[in-house]
Amino acid sequence: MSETHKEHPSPTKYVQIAIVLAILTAIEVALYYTEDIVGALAAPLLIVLAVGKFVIVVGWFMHLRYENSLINKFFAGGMILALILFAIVMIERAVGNFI
Amino acid sequence: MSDAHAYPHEPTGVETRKLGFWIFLSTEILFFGTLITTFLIFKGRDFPGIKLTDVYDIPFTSVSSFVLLMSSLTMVLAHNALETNDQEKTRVWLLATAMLGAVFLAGQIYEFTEFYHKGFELSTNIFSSTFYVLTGFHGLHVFIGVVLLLALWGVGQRQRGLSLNEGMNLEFIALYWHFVDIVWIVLFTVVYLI
Amino acid sequence: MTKIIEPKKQRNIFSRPSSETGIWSWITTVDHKRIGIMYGYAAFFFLLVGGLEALLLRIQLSQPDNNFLSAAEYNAMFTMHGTTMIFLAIMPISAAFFNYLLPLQIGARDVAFPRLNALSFWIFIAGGLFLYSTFLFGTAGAPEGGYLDEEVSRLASAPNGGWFGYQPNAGLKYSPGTAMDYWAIGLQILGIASLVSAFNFITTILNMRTKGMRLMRMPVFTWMTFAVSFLLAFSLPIIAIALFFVTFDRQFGTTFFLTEGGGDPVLWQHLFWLFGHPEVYILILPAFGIVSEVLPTFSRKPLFGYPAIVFAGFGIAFIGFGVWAHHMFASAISPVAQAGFGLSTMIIAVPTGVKIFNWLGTIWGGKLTLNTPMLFALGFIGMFVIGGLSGVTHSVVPADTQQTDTYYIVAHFHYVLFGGALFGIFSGLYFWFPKVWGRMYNETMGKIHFWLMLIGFNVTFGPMHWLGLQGQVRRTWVYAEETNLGFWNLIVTIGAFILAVAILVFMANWIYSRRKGEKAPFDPWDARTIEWSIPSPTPVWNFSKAPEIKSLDDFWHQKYGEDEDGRAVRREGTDELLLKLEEEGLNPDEEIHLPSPSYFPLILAFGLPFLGYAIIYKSVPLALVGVILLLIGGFGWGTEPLEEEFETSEENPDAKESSTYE
Amino acid sequence: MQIKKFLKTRHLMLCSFLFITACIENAPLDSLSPAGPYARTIDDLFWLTFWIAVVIFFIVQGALLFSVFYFKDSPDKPEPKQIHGNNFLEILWTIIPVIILASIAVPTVRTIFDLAREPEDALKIEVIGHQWWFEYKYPDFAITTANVLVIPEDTPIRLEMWSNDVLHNYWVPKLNGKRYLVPGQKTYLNLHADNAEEFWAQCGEYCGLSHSKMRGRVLSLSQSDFDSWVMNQQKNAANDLDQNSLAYEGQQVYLNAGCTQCHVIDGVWDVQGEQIAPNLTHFGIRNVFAGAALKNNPENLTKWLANPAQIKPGTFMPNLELTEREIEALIEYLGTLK
Ligand code: HEA
Ligand code: HEA
Ligand code: HEC
Ligand code: CUA
Ligand SMILES: [Cu+2]
Repeated sequence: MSETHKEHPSPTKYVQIAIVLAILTAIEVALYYTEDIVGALAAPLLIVLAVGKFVIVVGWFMHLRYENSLINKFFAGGMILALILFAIVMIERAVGNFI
Repeated sequence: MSDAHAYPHEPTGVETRKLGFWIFLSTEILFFGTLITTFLIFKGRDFPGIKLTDVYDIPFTSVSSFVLLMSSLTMVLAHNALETNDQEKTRVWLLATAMLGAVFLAGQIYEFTEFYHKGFELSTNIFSSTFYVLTGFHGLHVFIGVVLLLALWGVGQRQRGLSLNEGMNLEFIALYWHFVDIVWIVLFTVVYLI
Repeated sequence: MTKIIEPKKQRNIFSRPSSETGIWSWITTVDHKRIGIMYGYAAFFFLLVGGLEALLLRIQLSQPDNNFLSAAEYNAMFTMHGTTMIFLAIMPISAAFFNYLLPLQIGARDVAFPRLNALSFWIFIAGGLFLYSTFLFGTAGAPEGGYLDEEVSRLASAPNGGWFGYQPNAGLKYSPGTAMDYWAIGLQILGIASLVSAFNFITTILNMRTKGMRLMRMPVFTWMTFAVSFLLAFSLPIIAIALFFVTFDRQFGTTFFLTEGGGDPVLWQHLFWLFGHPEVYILILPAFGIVSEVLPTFSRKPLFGYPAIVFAGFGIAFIGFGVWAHHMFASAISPVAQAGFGLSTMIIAVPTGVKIFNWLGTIWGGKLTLNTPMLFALGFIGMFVIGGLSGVTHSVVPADTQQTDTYYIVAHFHYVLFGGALFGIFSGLYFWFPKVWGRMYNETMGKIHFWLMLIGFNVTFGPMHWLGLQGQVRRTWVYAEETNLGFWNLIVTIGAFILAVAILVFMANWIYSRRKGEKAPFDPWDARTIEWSIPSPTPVWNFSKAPEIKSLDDFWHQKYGEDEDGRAVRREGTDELLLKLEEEGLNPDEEIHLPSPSYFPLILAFGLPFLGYAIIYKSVPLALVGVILLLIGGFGWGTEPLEEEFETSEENPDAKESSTYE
Repeated sequence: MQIKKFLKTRHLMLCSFLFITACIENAPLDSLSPAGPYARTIDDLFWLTFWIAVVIFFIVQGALLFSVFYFKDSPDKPEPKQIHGNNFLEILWTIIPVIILASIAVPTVRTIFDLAREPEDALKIEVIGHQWWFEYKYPDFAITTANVLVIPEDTPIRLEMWSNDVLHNYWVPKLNGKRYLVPGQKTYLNLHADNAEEFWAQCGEYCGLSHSKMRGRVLSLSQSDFDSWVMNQQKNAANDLDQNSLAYEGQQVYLNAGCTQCHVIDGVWDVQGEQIAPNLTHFGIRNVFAGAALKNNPENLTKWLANPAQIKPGTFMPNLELTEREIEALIEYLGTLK
């Protein structure tokens, strides 16, 4: 079948991406230890970093960037659906039957 | 897909097996989503007894997270090598990936036993239960991944070598492996860091 | 008679199965049609079993304070009835239709992954047998510290927590013994089967369509298969994890859903219904698809508002994910959540209404042939609307707090499940009977079946509305004489037996017509979709030549044009066209490669129940057996080429001839 | 108001039709004969939806039957016009249902919040679900009782509910809808009875073997009757029985046969630890027992004491192998617990 996706990056590019990932991880761990200093910002920052790593791996290593939009739709669809449903469940369980 | 029979199709431009595999991965999101949701719901609650923060060892887990992250690199390099049909390199990177995965698993097993000895057991409290089921489910995925990688490596030893066009091939295992890695990216943050 | 090229003999751990007839050819088959047929028979068998359980329930309830069944038996019976009907009867019957028809409707030679298809069938069988083995090996009893007057009979040694297994009642403390473990693990296995088939159907629909079969030219049944597959793919993982938790709670002392250890019983309700509500649309959408094929055919008109029906189907599937908490209106949820879910539930009525009105638009002004499939399709509309409207009365939250857990709910869901899903399924069974068997069913018996069923159905489930509003609570083994519910309960029981007779008529018709029915022409209904453009029974290779699709309802447009009034006129040369199609269909002029049969799906599938037993009985040997079966299956599968390699005829001059199967 | 009246007459007609074919008497769990404001709002809402549904029902079934008879095939019928759809109609039958639903949605949402609000000056009562009976506590009066919930007429009641074991579901059809009793979490339900009357209650949620026999009664009394009931409940059970009476013998059986492990009789015996059985202090004035599965009379009590599990499979009350004489004495004693 016809593979219509664009050229994949080169090994050097991959190594560079990995280095970025490693740095992000280092920042995460650093954030954890400096939580007292960073304060309430730590949790959101950690989430942002995790999302960043997530996107990098999915986009480059899994080649989703280079993939047919159909696949993108499925994956994003699954993500969004899961996020919405589970957010509702979590909120509902957190407030109990009081609101 | 081999073009043994040229049965005409309405093309979507995506290879059939790859499509199926991505759909599988989309549903995996729901699997882990349910687990993470449960974990978060209970994380916010009061529960008696020992907590994860009493037993865990962030430097250790950071290192093993790093190992798993790097295995994604070796995986993608293996994939890249096969795209240029460099069998030798492919096998090396495959084996490296499997080894890194195994190191991660070993780390997790070590960590679990440590926790157990410190009294953080499966049924100690609701938090420990969710912790073990969540990370254990991920560990199972890693384990399956390692088995698949080794199997693939074994197949690669055969004369014909590996190919991107047939069989349960490297591309899918690579996708699977990266997926397992991104799940850990989320888990590491959600379970350990926050 | 035609030539089929033998696949190249592979060297493997097992020699590849090669028989083309007889039992082994069925067991190792990867042909979507045979798998569909097997799915159908197995599911129908479970329908009978579930119906038998319903009859026992009804006998017990035929009079107040009856003692026909013990409480333990009654509870096991309704749990198994609900579980069987939903997971072992309606879902797999729908899968039977998907399997058989999907490739035919999109002009494909098979599904995308034939062996995966066989796998999902065998996992379904393995799961069903596993669940039902509870009657042999399972145990159940009084809650910890409670007393029973008599021993628990075999009949009562089955899961007894209700089909949604609410926690903590279904936990180990309140449901001791192994029966509920059979339930949790059994559903887990069945879930895998459906999940696998969902991946398969989605990819099949996306990638195996024949030339010109654009998405908006696909038959509605195919569309509904597509929607159902998405529902399955995104809802089953949730229940799978929830069942994991249950198994852990019961086997390994965790407390996910048990308050004692800080768990949350309401979380189970959320997780179950997050799956459970999409599940009910999984049950109904195939029937929507079937009637969308039957109505236009017998009205001799195109489907009214095809795009509207398609989008409405996806609308239902999508909104269906956002209404789950309407099963929890009386549970511990907040008024805000009640209001939100009440509204989202009401919204579902809109796309469903669009479908109903479009079907009415289809028959309006048509030329209706009132034969059995058509009668069932029309009955479907009538009965489903009743169930749907009672559903809307549930969505009115305060009213639902009166109705919930009463027979009013039981009435609602039987109207949508039986009057909806099952009527649709019967319609489809008659409609495609000639295509599958090459013979016609008996029309008179079919009509008798329909009328008996319509009457029996309403006598059975109609009064349940009233019973529920009069206060009969569901899942009650006995009710008090003073509640004055005896009379209508007796009527309901009588209705259930009328239904049993109707089903016997159906079976008689089936068995008789299968053997002795008239030979069916390949297009007996003057139908619209391309599965009717090939011979009946369908040849193994489906299409001799990939058809090229030029429009929606392509086959019809090959046969008919329109005059200036917009009325259908048969094209000249249609008769010759049909003759040619039949001739071509039977004698493909090219060599056809079909995927070869395989043992491995079967082996892989039967590893799972062993793992299940291993968990229940904490037995390492059983676990080993399971793992070994999985490994053999998996490894064999992996080394057996995914896509068959064929030798060309030059290399294999004495290619064997084979014919279609019976 | 006009419309409401009209609806009510139709309701009556429908009911009478169905009653004639069934029984003339009313069903005690009937959810369609509200006896208090909460149940009445629900009832109004239900009939509103019901009649809308009936209209839609007739439209759809009418169109269906009409088509079947009118468009049925007959030999000389020409081929039909090939109509593929009509956008105007599509929009129409999307919009109209939306409007209809909106008209149901508004009162629905309003009623949800009305019903959830805690009424002012409500009498607070705690309801605790047990497998398979309901326990009631009146925190204001320090009363504990079971099976029969006694309330003053024409007074709003606020129930605070939870469960001791599995999920239960508290339902007094004539007073309000259902509400779950959940272990480890509280739920609330309002009741309000117009008149002094006895109502039936039933556990709605499947809760194990004897779910069907988990019933109850709600007794609404005039304010003065209620006050004297409260006074009586606050008293301990008499402990000065005539030593020669059968009742005294019964008390001795009670104290020695093992009943004291579980049951409390205020002034006679208290149970340490968790209370898992109904408080029997004023057993004699309750007209039903064992989760209202049985009427309180000697015959039924004999059956119960001889073998509780036969009446209620799975029950936590053991068969204490009592002799006939002991049972007789116990019944006599239980009868004195007024
Ligand atoms: C095939 C399965 C199926 C289908 C299709 C439906 C369809 C619907 N169901 Fe049902 N339902 C079940 C199967 C199904 N249900 C089952 C099995 C249960 C019980 C589970 C258990 O407890 O064991 C249940 C329970 C259930 C409940 C929970 C009740 C309770 O336990 O308290 C509710 C509550 O809102 C509900 C609502 C609805 C609604 C609003 C629809 C709607 O989709 C219906 C829409 C259809 C119409 C409305 C008719 C056609 C429309 C028109 C003609 C347009 C005009 C109409 C209007 C403007 C109103 N259902
Ligand atoms: C698609 C699903 C489906 C179908 C088709 C049915 C069909 C029937 N159901 Fe169903 N029912 C459910 C799904 C279904 N049910 C569910 C989900 C529940 C909830 C369970 C729970 O609460 O957990 C339920 C609960 C339920 C109850 C409530 C039990 C309770 O709450 O206490 C009752 C009571 O009357 C009932 C009755 C019936 C009857 C009489 C039929 C009849 O239509 C059956 C007709 C079929 C037959 C009569 C079979 C014919 C058999 C023969 C002819 C014998 C021949 C046999 C051999 C040759 C082997 N069902
Ligand atoms: C192990 C605990 C236990 C013991 C011992 C026990 N009971 Fe009970 N009893 C119960 C429970 C639990 C119930 C509630 C059962 C139900 O309704 O499902 C009950 C109910 C009753 C009731 C009905 C009360 C009501 O208002 O519904 C009576 C009367 C009764 N017991 C009398 C006795 C007598 C007399 C004895 C001793 C001979 C006794 N019980 C011993 C646990 C016990
Ligand atoms: Cu308590 Cu049912
Ligand atoms: Cu639902």
